[in-house]
Order: sequence, then structure tokens, then C-alpha cells
Amino acid sequence: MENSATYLMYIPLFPLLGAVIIGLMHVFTCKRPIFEKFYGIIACIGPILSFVLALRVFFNLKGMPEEGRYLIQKAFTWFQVGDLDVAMGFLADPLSSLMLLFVTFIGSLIHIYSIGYMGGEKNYAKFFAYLNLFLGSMLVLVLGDSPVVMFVGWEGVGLCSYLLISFYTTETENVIAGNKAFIVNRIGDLGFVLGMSFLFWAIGAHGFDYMALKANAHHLAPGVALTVCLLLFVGATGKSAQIPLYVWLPDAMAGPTPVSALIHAATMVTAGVYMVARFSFIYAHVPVAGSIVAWVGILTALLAAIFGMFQDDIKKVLAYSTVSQLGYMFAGVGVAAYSAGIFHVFTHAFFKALLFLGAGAVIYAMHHQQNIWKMGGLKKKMPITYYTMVIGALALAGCPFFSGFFSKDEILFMALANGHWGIWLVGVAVAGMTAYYTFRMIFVVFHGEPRDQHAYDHAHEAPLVMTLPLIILAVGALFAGYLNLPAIFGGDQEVTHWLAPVVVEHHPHVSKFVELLAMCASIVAFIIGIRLAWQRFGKGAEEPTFSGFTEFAYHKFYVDELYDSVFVQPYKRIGGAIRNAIEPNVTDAPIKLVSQLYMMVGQAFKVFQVGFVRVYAIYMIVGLSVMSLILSFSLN
Amino acid sequence: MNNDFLLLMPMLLVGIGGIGLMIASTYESITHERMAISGMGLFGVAFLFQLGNTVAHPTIPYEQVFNGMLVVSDFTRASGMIILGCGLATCMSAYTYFKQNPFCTSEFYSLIAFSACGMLLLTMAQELISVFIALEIMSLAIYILVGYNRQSQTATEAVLKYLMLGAFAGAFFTMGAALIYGGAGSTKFTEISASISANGYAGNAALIGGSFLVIVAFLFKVAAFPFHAWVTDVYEGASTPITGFMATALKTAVFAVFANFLVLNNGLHEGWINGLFYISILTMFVGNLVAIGQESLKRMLAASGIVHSGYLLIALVAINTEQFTGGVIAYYLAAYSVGTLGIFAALSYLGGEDEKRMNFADFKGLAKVRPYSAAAITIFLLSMAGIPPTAGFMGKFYIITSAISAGQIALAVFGIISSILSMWYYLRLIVNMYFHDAVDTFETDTCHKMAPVCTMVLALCVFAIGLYPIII
Amino acid sequence: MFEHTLSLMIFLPIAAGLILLLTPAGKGIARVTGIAISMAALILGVDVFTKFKPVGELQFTEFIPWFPHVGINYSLGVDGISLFILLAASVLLPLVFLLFTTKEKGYYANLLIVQGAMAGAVCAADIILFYIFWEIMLLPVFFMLGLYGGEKKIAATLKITIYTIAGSLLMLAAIIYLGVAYHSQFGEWNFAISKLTQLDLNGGVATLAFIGFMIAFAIKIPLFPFHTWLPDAYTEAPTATTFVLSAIMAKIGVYAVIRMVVPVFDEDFARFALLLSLSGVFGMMYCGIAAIAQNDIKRMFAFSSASHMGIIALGVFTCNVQGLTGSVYQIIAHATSTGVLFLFAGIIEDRMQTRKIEALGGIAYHAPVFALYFAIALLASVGLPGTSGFIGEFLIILGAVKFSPFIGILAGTTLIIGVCYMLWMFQRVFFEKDNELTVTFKDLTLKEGICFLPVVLLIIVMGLYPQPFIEKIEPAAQIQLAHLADTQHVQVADSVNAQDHGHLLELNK
Amino acid sequence: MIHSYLMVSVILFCIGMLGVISRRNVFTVFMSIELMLNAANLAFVAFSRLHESMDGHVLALMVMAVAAAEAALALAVVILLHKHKGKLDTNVFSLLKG
Repeated sequence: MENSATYLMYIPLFPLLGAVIIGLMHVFTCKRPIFEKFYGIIACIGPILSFVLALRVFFNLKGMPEEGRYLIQKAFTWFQVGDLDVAMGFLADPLSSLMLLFVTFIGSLIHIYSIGYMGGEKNYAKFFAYLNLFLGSMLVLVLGDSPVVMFVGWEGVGLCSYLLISFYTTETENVIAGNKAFIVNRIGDLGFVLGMSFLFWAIGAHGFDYMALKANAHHLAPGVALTVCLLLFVGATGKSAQIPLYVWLPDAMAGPTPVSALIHAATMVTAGVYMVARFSFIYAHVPVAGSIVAWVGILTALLAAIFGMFQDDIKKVLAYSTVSQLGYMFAGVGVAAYSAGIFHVFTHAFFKALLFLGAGAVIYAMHHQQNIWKMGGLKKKMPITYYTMVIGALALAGCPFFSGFFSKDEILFMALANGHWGIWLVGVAVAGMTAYYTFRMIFVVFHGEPRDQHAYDHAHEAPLVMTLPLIILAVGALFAGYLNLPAIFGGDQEVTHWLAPVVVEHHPHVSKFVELLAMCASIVAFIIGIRLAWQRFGKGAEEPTFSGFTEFAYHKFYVDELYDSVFVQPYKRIGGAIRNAIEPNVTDAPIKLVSQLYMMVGQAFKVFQVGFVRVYAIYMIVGLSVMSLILSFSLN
Repeated sequence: MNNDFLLLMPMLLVGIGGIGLMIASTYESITHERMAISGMGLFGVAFLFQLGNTVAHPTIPYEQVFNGMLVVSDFTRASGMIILGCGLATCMSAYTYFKQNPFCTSEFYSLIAFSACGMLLLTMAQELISVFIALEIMSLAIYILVGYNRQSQTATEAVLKYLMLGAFAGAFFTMGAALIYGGAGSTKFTEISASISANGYAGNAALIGGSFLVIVAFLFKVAAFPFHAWVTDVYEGASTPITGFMATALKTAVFAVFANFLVLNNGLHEGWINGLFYISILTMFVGNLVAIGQESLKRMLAASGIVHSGYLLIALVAINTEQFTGGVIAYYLAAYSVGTLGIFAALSYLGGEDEKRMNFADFKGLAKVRPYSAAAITIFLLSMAGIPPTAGFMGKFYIITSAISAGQIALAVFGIISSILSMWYYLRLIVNMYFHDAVDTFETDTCHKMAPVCTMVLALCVFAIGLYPIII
Repeated sequence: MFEHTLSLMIFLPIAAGLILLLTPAGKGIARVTGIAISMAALILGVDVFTKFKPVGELQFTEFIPWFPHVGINYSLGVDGISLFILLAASVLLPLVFLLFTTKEKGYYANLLIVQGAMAGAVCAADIILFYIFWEIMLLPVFFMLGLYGGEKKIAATLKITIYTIAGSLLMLAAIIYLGVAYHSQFGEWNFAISKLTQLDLNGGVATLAFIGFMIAFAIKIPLFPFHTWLPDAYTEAPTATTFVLSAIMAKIGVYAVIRMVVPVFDEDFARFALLLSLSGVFGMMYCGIAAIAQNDIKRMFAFSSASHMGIIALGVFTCNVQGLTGSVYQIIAHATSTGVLFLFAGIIEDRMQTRKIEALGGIAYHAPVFALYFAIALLASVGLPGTSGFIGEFLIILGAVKFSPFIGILAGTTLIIGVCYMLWMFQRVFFEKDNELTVTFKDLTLKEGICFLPVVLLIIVMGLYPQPFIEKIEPAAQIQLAHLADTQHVQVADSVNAQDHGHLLELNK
Repeated sequence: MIHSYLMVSVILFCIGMLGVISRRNVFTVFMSIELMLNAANLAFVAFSRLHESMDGHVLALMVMAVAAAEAALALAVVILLHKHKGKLDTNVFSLLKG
């Protein structure tokens, strides 16, 4: 059939092979590194090849008729038990092809960037092996044609994120951050697995890949559908750092900056959104689930924005802004504006990666100083970084005609259009906050006077291999938005149309006036936010001291401490109790008791063996008479 | 008539041989080593004869000899073989034993022969007075053997206890016999059975009382609760080979006659099922309790002997009087005898001069010094504990099977529980032998391999009986 | 190869072991013999595996009348379930002989005996034969534990031995009850498992027998309240014994449940399934939580192993083909992951002379290969997709959800619990700062690396391409569940009728 | 008629039993056992009279013979005991116990 494509499997395969090769080379040469230089180059080959293939996929699909627009490859039967029949299959449809494109594209860029950033690190090779492994898993996640295959990638990226967060393993807190990420993700994965299980027992009997599921989706009983949606969403919250499982993402900044850019901004964390869009055919059936998703998303956006306004670690600021943007995306997919959500994923990938890489360049220049209150006035020292980051910041803040503007606006507008006033209002407010904390960061870092003269003097612009990706991404951040230009600007939303056959959504008709109104609202919010930021930090400012609510917010509402004291410590304490108290005293006690009793009785019984023959005779007589008594009673 | 003699030949052989040995022992020139060899020869020949009898002779289930005084059946043949085998093994271990404990005189072996003769008679006896006589022939010889070491106080005390209580029980037996004779008008089992079938059992007080006293006497001989107290002391006092002989051959003979007596009529058996049920349970548990606390191996083995009597009583409860083959009992007796004899054979050469090694503690680290002996003892212990693939396992299997098929689920469960209880004191010796370091050199008179050979042969028998399908 | 392959696999090692014990052979000879015999067993095992046809029935059957008058026969055969335990045994045992070079003669001899006994236990098609091998299995463990164990060895030895024997004696009573029941129902003595499945058991005594079986197997597996022998035994035992115990012997307990209990006691099993699965799940959580507090690496693995056994057992109790197949698959996965982890723990102990987690750290910097292998095994044991651990765990959770959503959700927590203690341990042993002790850690030698390579590859292959294994397991699983399906069907039918009845009543109103 | 004989024999038997358990002197104990045996003999004879068969008498003779043998052995043991301890109190002989 013309929908089968035998080359799909190579897309994830190339990076995975790269990972294996580099990994082996590392294992055998880590004692005396020899290929040091080449690792980076080898590592870049895989992603680039995948990118080329992704392009091929894209154009193949473009060449196809609207309805039959998908490519499938069933590599082999993975496992088949009873009704459960899972193939190691890959599916490329408009949705996944879009993800493919930017994942491979940004992935390649960040590989290139890392060559520079990681230069001179020991475990250089290990880093690239992990990075390749990550990209491979991510591509499996994107291409998987059934929830189970998707889950393979899903957990694979989780593993890589663990490995890369705790990359500098000598520092305990890094490892702990990695563990935190993995465990929290696992909590989400539990939701995913259970969701899959329920889904299977509901409608999985006739094939468990997306095609079949989509075909049978209408058989789902509403209750089951709701359960499945919510469980899957739990998975999404784990992976995409939503309330209540967002806590791992800020700590994840312990990893090298390119990792933060690739995994914890551009690709992995958006997997949740992608997954919800994938299952749009179920979510479409249960609006309740949709609105729950939307509200969780928007509240996360709000919370993260509040936290972001008070951070003083440059990467933490970006991390919370990521969480916040992810919140937007979920709001989007929640209100059944899947294309909008995915589009925001797309644009966000560009500008957030850009910002992170920029931050990376700054950190690189400041010798791994991450506190913004130790920086300042870097504008002159590193112009390219500055301008590219400003572009990124504008895009993130939703400045009109930057990519972020269109995508975020689309989401808010759809929320409004589908009648979620509350979500729209919060969204607008968050837009303002976003503008505020973004430019707070920009101003503090690049404007004003240097706060740490020594570091300032040594600061210098990053090498080309790092700045080039910045520039490319900046271009993306500028123009990516125009791919989905709304009608009001005379565009016809290509992305929306492109995704139309995959995602189930309807576009309500709302008057241009409302649309304009909504747009103006968000523009106003943007202006207010940036204005406030300029007032406070434009001319350079001192590190503020917090009190009252601000302090509360500065400590992130003590959520981490709360979780620690509610979940982690009790868990460890129970374990300790079992080891020290329950095992020896409760479960083992009966055994001990029985054995002691056994011995005691044995010793006690020796008393009867007195050794006097007369006593033995008496035993005999007594026994005899008792027996004869019983006998005589039994007789009559 | 020839046929009868043929059937009785093993017994006659042993008896006459015993007399011959006794006469021979009067000659100074004949050392007790020679006597031992000839004793072995005697038992060997008799054993082979019995074997030949069993294999070659057309198996007639219930054959009367001497118009009903004696009876030969597969069961009696099997028990006879066990007894003769025990005699053989005892002679072998005694041979080595007396190298280290020099109180032997040449009569020893003739006494063993006499007691064996009594035992054989006992297995076949089908008439109360011949039972009594056989019992006494056996017992008198055993009394002497128990007290054989005249110098030792313990041996003397043991013989006192055994003789006094044994005679006591013998008195019960005679009284019982008298009452049964009064009740049934005869002492032949067949006629007793006939009279029971005719007049019924339950109503006949004399019969009930008589059988009660007789059974009490048997219970005493097999050391069942509450007549078990003597057994530990007597076993400890007696010299090791004799203890082994008592523990196995004597028990075999008594259980044989016990079974024969019980199955003489269904009514009788019915009447005693309940009583034996409780006695067997109590016996098993009391035996375990006695065994747990023991420090001396002999006492422990004596107590475990009580427990095994309990298992055999289960079998007695479960026997089916209509088609009684005694297979289960014979098999279990064989398995038990092999195991116990094996340990006693090993003890009789490991014990050293005047039995200085007799406690659990004395055998620490035996495996390091004498691995083969330790392995053999381990095998015997496992067999007694009923771990497959040993004979003890199959024996237990048959007993429990018979119990369950007889509907005695409770008995089966109690049997299982008691064998769980008994695990510890068997394992204890193994642990001592293997998992501790050697404190003793276990030097023994190594130039006399008789007992070691006997031990190894028995160790092989454990597996042979366990794995080779003997049709029972 | 020829018609007595199974007997050869059973008695070749046993005979070799006994001969080694009886002859004054040196430890060198013993080890060489061990390698040779286990390799031979491996070849035979692979031969069986390749010749095995993916159908449910017993294959490679052998039959010799043994005690015909009581229906005990020497009959062997493998089906999809026993095949894999057999395979695991024959694949993993050579490792031990290759890795541990300096042990005493008895060590290798006992290992050989236990290998043969385990093969016998899984191949036995006659329940008495199974029981015999089941008991023989214990003896070498008893001796190895007592002879070569740690400082508290004797207590641990007595504990495990008496515990296990008590269980198996109860099982013996139950087995005999089955035989007698068969005799009374069909008028002949027979102890063949396939025959016993035809029994129609009901009533209190049958339930008692069922409980007898379950206690025996629950002790071996071990299920939750009966696990207390495990930590001591696993910790005190020499590495090879722990490895054998955890990797294969515990699995034979599960196998026995699948093979004897599920088809024979279908009604009682269906009745008690919920209780049993609860104990499995609870045991999983309990031991998992206990594991995080352990500071002895071997003891931690012991608890983790118990935790995994809980989930494996749960798969059986879910009474559906996904769960059952999952647990059979997980049996091998667990054998290759946790079993190998125990070997690694042994290697750490050998090189560092300590098992305390606090004393270790930063091993990864000095032993990358070791760290890599360890990590792969570890990831398999936490069930990461792409490793063998995932397939089984996923299927079990799937089955559990079908069985009861509540149990399913509880079972799912294994994903979290497992990863907690494993990462926590991995961090403290392999990451963080190295200390003067661990800087001396030597990486795996080439030989060791090559020894472990097949197992590590097996972990990954079984994760990526499980179908060849599963297609062999599934038909057997279907057959085992057939009886159960009937009973459940009946029950369901009854309930359905009841519902219809209810509807009718409503209609009448 | 027969009953009175039986009464006597049972009474003798019980006296013997009591003697065995109440007396500590070895001699007395063995004598009590003899008493019990004789009680049995009496019962035998009485019963053979009842059944009008001579078996009972024969049996009684047999029992006497055996009893004699036993008595002989007992005397030997008594001498042995006296050699060891110099007195015949059964309670003296309690090395073996526990």
C-alpha cells in the first residue's frame, strides 16, 4: 500500500546507533580519551540524518491527499498475548511529522552548540552518547504508532533526562535532582500505564494502535473514557511538569545548559502536550476531562509565572517560564484547540531553546555563574547573545508579530471562543507576568552596571559554534509564527489545516471584533508587564529583599518542603520502621516465639524422666487405670 | 509336614545355631571374634533362606503351620527378613564395638541368636501362649544383653529397669491371655476370631478386658505412651549394638504380632480404633517432646523411636482387617530399621573407648575428619526425618496414604505435624557434624572395618529400599 | 538430541555432583567438571528450546513405571512454562562456575546437584516425582548455606530449612489427599499432574489441601507473611546460593502454583484469588519500602527480590492469560536482572570486603564497564521499556487491572517503589564522591565481562523482541487457565442469570 | 462359683500391682510380679474348669516355667545390683534420667 514507508524506523535508529557507538567508544577509551574531538562530530551525524529523513517524510505527506495523509511502518510484532497485539510500529502523520521536524532540527542545532559548550569537559563522549540516546527515544515517542511503543520513548526520554540532569555525578545534589526527576516522572508513568490498561480492556481487543483505537473510540463508555483521559493526563503532568508534579523541572536545571535547552525546554517536556493531542479522539468525547486539563494548565501557568518573577538564578527563571508556557499549551489542548497548543509547542521550542542557549552562553562567559544579581551590563561584552536573546524574550513575552504572540494569542482566543472566560482572563494576566519576569531577567543581566567587576572583565562573546545556533534559532523565533498566521492578518492558518486530519477540533465562529478585543487585551498586558520591568530594573537595580507575600513566593510557596515532609520523609521513615521495628519484632516475632516455646517445652519435659523405676511403674498404672476408666465409660 | 519345616527353617536355623554357639563358647580356644564371624554367618544364611522362601515359595497369604499355632504369611516373612538383617548388622557392629569396649565374652552372639529366634517365633505366633513364650524367649535374652557389661553401673541399672517393668508388662499379658481364654474359650487366634464373630465382641467383658491387657503389654514393648518412660534410660544404659538391636528387631517383632493380634477379627479392631487413635497421637507428640531436650544421641534416638512407634500405630489404626497384607507396616519397619541400625552401627565404632562420644556436642566437626561416616549418618537421619529420596520418605508416604484412605485425615495431619516437630533434633546432629569446626580427632580402632562396612551397606540400603519399587 | 534429553539434564549434574562429593577430587577438578557439566546442560537446554514447538502440551515426555501399584511413575515433560525456568537455570548456572574460581569442592558439587534437582522439579510430570526433586533441591542449599555462609549462617540455615520443610510436608499431605481423592473418584491410583487436573474437588478437606499447597509455595516464593526467612538466608548465603535461590528456586514456587494449584484446585483458587493477589501486592509494597532502609546491599537486593516475587505471584493470581504470561515472562526477566544483580553484589563484596552501602561510592568512575552492566540489570529490574523487565511488568499490571482495577492500581505502584530504592542505592554506590576504599575498585576483567555479556544482551533482546519467547509461553498459559476459565465462566453465567432474574423482577413490578 | 475364683485372682493381681508400685525393695517387687503371674495362673485354671478343657492347665504350667526362668534372671540381677551398691532400694538406681 502507498501508506507504508520502510524508512520510518531509521529516523530514531540513526541517533540510537550513534549513542551505542559513542557509548562503546567511551567505555573502552574513557581511561585514556583519544577520540575526544571526534565524538561531537560523530554525535551530530545521527540527528542531521534524521532531520533529512524528517524532511522527506514531510514532503511525502504533503504530496498525499488530505484524508489519507499518513505513513505507517510495522517493523515486527513486538508481543502478542491473547487479544493484546502490539507491533513495533511507527506512524508518521501531520502531527508527528511536525514534531519530527522541529525536534530533529533543534536537536541537531543543540548538538552542534554542545560541541562548543562542552569543550574540555571530561565525560565529553558520555554526554553525547546520552544526548543521542535522548534524541532517539524522543523520536520513538513521536513516531510510535501505539501507546505502548510511545511509552518506550516516553520512559526512554525520562531515563536520559535522569542521566543528563545528574551528569555531574560527583555532586550529590545533582544526583538527587536526577532521582527526583526520574521518580516524579515515574509517578506520571504510572498514570500512563494504568490509562493504557483501562483503554485496552475497553476497546483494545481489536488492535491497539492509534488507527484502530481512533476507529473504535466511539465504543468507549463515558465513565471509562473520563478515567482513561485523566490517567493519561496524570502521565502528561509528570512528563510536562504540571501541577502537582512540576517540582522536578526547576531542579532539573542542575544539568548542563544544552540539556536544559533541548530536553527541559524544547522537546521532552512538550511530550505531554503531544500525547494529549494524540489522544484528542478520546478527549474530544469528554469535555469534562478537557476543561480539567485546561484549568490545571492555566493554574500551572499562573503559579509558575508567580515563581518566575522572584527567581535569581537565570536558568531557574527560564525553567519556571517553561513550566508556565507548558501550562498555556495544556490550556490550549484542554479547550480542544489542539492545533493551537501544538503550534505553541512549535514556536516555544524555538524561542525557549534560544533563550536557554543564550543563557548558556552567558553562564559560559561568566564561568558558570548563574545568579543574575552577579551579572549586569553584559550588553557591550556579548552583543550577539544579547540581541538574539532579546528576540527570544520578545517572542516569549508575546510581543506582537513575534512567533510567541501568534501561538499564545491563538490559545487565548480559542479559550475565549469556546467560552472559557476564566481561563482567558488568567491567561491574559499570566501574559503580563511573563513579559515582566522575562525582561526583568534581560535588564538585570545585560543592562545597568556590572555587579561583579572581576567576572565582567573576563566575560567574552561565545565562539561561533555556539553563536551560530543562536542566530538560526533567533530567525526561527522571529518568523515561526507566520506559519500559522490567523485570518485576521490575512493568513490562512497553515498549521491548523495541516493538523486538521489528525486532531479532532471544531472552530467556532466568533466575530472579528471579539478577536481583536482579545488580541488588544493581551497586547496591553504585554506592555504593562514590560513597562513595570523597565521601571524596576531598566537602569540597573540592587538585589531586592523579600518580605510577606513576595518572600512566600520567593520560596516557591514552600511546595518542595511540603512534598518532602508529606511524602518523602514518611516514606523513608516507614522503611526505617520496617527495618528496625517491624521486621525483628512483628513479622519475625512469631517464629522466634515458636522456637523458644519449642525449646522450653522440650526442657520442661525432661522433668518427667525422673529415673526412678517405681515412678515409671506408676506412670504405667496411672495410664492403665485412666484408659480402663475411659474404656468402661465408652462401653456403657 | 516338610513344608512346615521348610517355612520355619530360618527360625530353626537361628535357634539351633544359637545353641551351637553357646556350646562352642565353652571352648577357650574360640575367641569372640570367631564367634562374631560365625554369628554373622548364621544370620546371613538364615536371611538368605528367608529371602529364598519369600521369592521362591508360592506366596500363600495365610498358611497355618502346626495346626494353627503358627502362621506364615508374606508379612511374617518380611518381618522375619528384617529381624535377621538386624541380627546380621548387629553382629557386624558388635564385632568392631568390642574392639574398643573389652567386656565381651563369646556367649554374647548366642544370646543374640536366641533373641532373634524368639522374635521370629513371635512374628509367626497365632496363639496366645506361644506368643507369651516367644515374648519371653526374646525378652530373657535381651535382658541379659542389656546388662551385659557387668562392670558398668548404668548397664546394671538399665537391666533392672527393663527387667522389672518388662516382667510387670509380662504379667499383664498373662492376665490378659487368661481373660481372653476365659472369654473366648480358646487361645488360638482363629478360634477367638470365630467366637467373636459368633457372640460378638462388645458385650463380652472378659474379652474386652483381656484384649485390653494384652494390648497394654504390646504397647509397653513398643514404648508407646504412657508406657514409654523406660525406653530412654534402658537404651542409654545398654551397649550400643544392643540398643540398635532392641530399637529395630524387637520393635519389628512386637509390631508384627501386634498387627496379627489386632487383625484377628474385625470386631476387635473396630473396638480399639479410637483408643489407638489417641494413643498414637499422644505417643508421637510425647516422643517429640522427650527427644527435643536430650543431649545424648542414644536417648534422642530412643525418643525418636517412640515417635516412630507412633507412626506405626497410625498404620495399625488404618489397617484393613479384611485384606490385611501388612505391607505398609513391614515397609515402614524396614525403612526405620535400616536408618536406626545404620546410626547405631556408626555410633558403635565412632563411640570410642567405653562409649566416650555419645552426646550431640561430641560430634562437632565430624564431617571435616571423617566425611564418609558423617555423610552416612546424614543419610540415616534424613531417612528418619522422611526426606526424599530415602526409604523413610516412602515409608511415611505409605503410612499417610493408608491413613487418608482409611478416612483418618486427622491422624495424617497430626503425623505431618509431628514430623515437622521432629525436624529439629535430626537437623541438629547434621548441623553439629558439618557446620562446626572439629574439636575431636575421632581416632578409632581403625583396623576393624566391620562396622564401617556395615554402615556403608546400610546407607546404600536406605536408597535401595527407597527407590527400588518393592511390591508390598 | 535424543529421547532422554530431560533425564540427561537432570541426572548428569546430580551424578557429577555426587561423584565429586564421594571422590577426593581437588577444587580445581571440581570447578572444571562444574563448567563442563553446566555447559553440557546449557547445550541441552538450548537444544530443547530450539526444538520446542509453540503448542501448549507437554513435550520431550518420558515415562517409566516406577511404583505402579500406587500410581507413582517416572514421567517427565516440559511445556511453555517449565521450559523457561529450565532455560534460565541452564543459562545462568555456568556463570557461577566461571566467575567463582576459588571455592571449595563442595561448593561446586552442591551447585551441580541443585542444578539437576531444579531441572527435575520443573520437568516432573508426576506430582510425587516433583515433590521428591522439590525436597532434594533444598539439601544442597542447606549445606552451602551452612558451610560457606556468613557469620549468622547456622541460624539462617535452620530457619530456611525448617520453614521450607514444614511447608513441603504440608504439601505432601495435600498431595496424598489428591492421590486418594483420585483413587476414590476414578478407582485407580495415579499421581500424574495431568490426571489430577480432572479431579472434581470441593468441600472443606479440598480447601485444606489447597491451603497446604499454597503455604508450601508461599514459603518458597515467598509471599508476604511467609517471607521472613528470606532476608536472613539471602544475606548470609554465599553469593552463588543467593543467586540460585533468588534467580531460579523462588521461581519454581511460582511455577508450582501455575502448574499444580491453578488447574487442580480451580474452584478454591478462584475463591482465594483476591486474597492471594492482595498478599502479593502488599508484599510487593512492603518489601519495596523495607528495601529503601537497608544499608547492606545484599539485604537490599533480598528485599527487592521479595518485592518482585510479590508482583510475579500477583500475575498468576490475576487468572487471565495476560497476567499469567506476564509473570512467566517476568520469571526469566527477574532471573536475568535481579539474579545478576546478586552476582554483582557478590563481586562488590569480593573486591571491597564490605556490603555496607555507606562504605561505597563513586565506583562508576573506576569501573565503567561494571557500572554499565550493573545499570542495565538495574534498569531491567525496575522495568524500563526496552529491557526484559518491562514486558512482564506491563502484562502483569494489565492483567491485574482486568482482575480488579484496585489491585491494578496498587500493582502499578511497583513502577515507583522499585525505582526509589534502586536509584537511591545506585547513587550511593556508583555516584557521589569516591573514597579511599573504592578508588581501588578493579573493573570487570575481560573474562568476567565476556561471561556477563550474554546475559546483559539477553536482557536487551528480551526487551526489544520478546515475541519468540512469548509465543512459546502463551499456549501453555491458555491451557493452565482452561479449567479456571470454565469455573469462572460458570460463576459469571450464574451472576448473569441472577441479573436477568433481577431484571425480570423489575419488569414484573 | 467361677466368679469367686476370678475375684480372688483379680484381688491377687491388684495386690501384685500395688506391691510393684509401692515397695522399694527389689526382692519384694519381683515377688509381687510373681504374685501377679500366679493370679493369672489361677484365672487360667478356673477358666479351664469353666470350659471343661485341659488347655488352661497346660497354659498355667507353661507360665510357671517361664516365671521360674524370669525369677532366675531376676535373682542374678539382684546379686549384680547388690555388688554395685550394696543395697536393694530401687530409688538408689537413678543415674539414667532426664
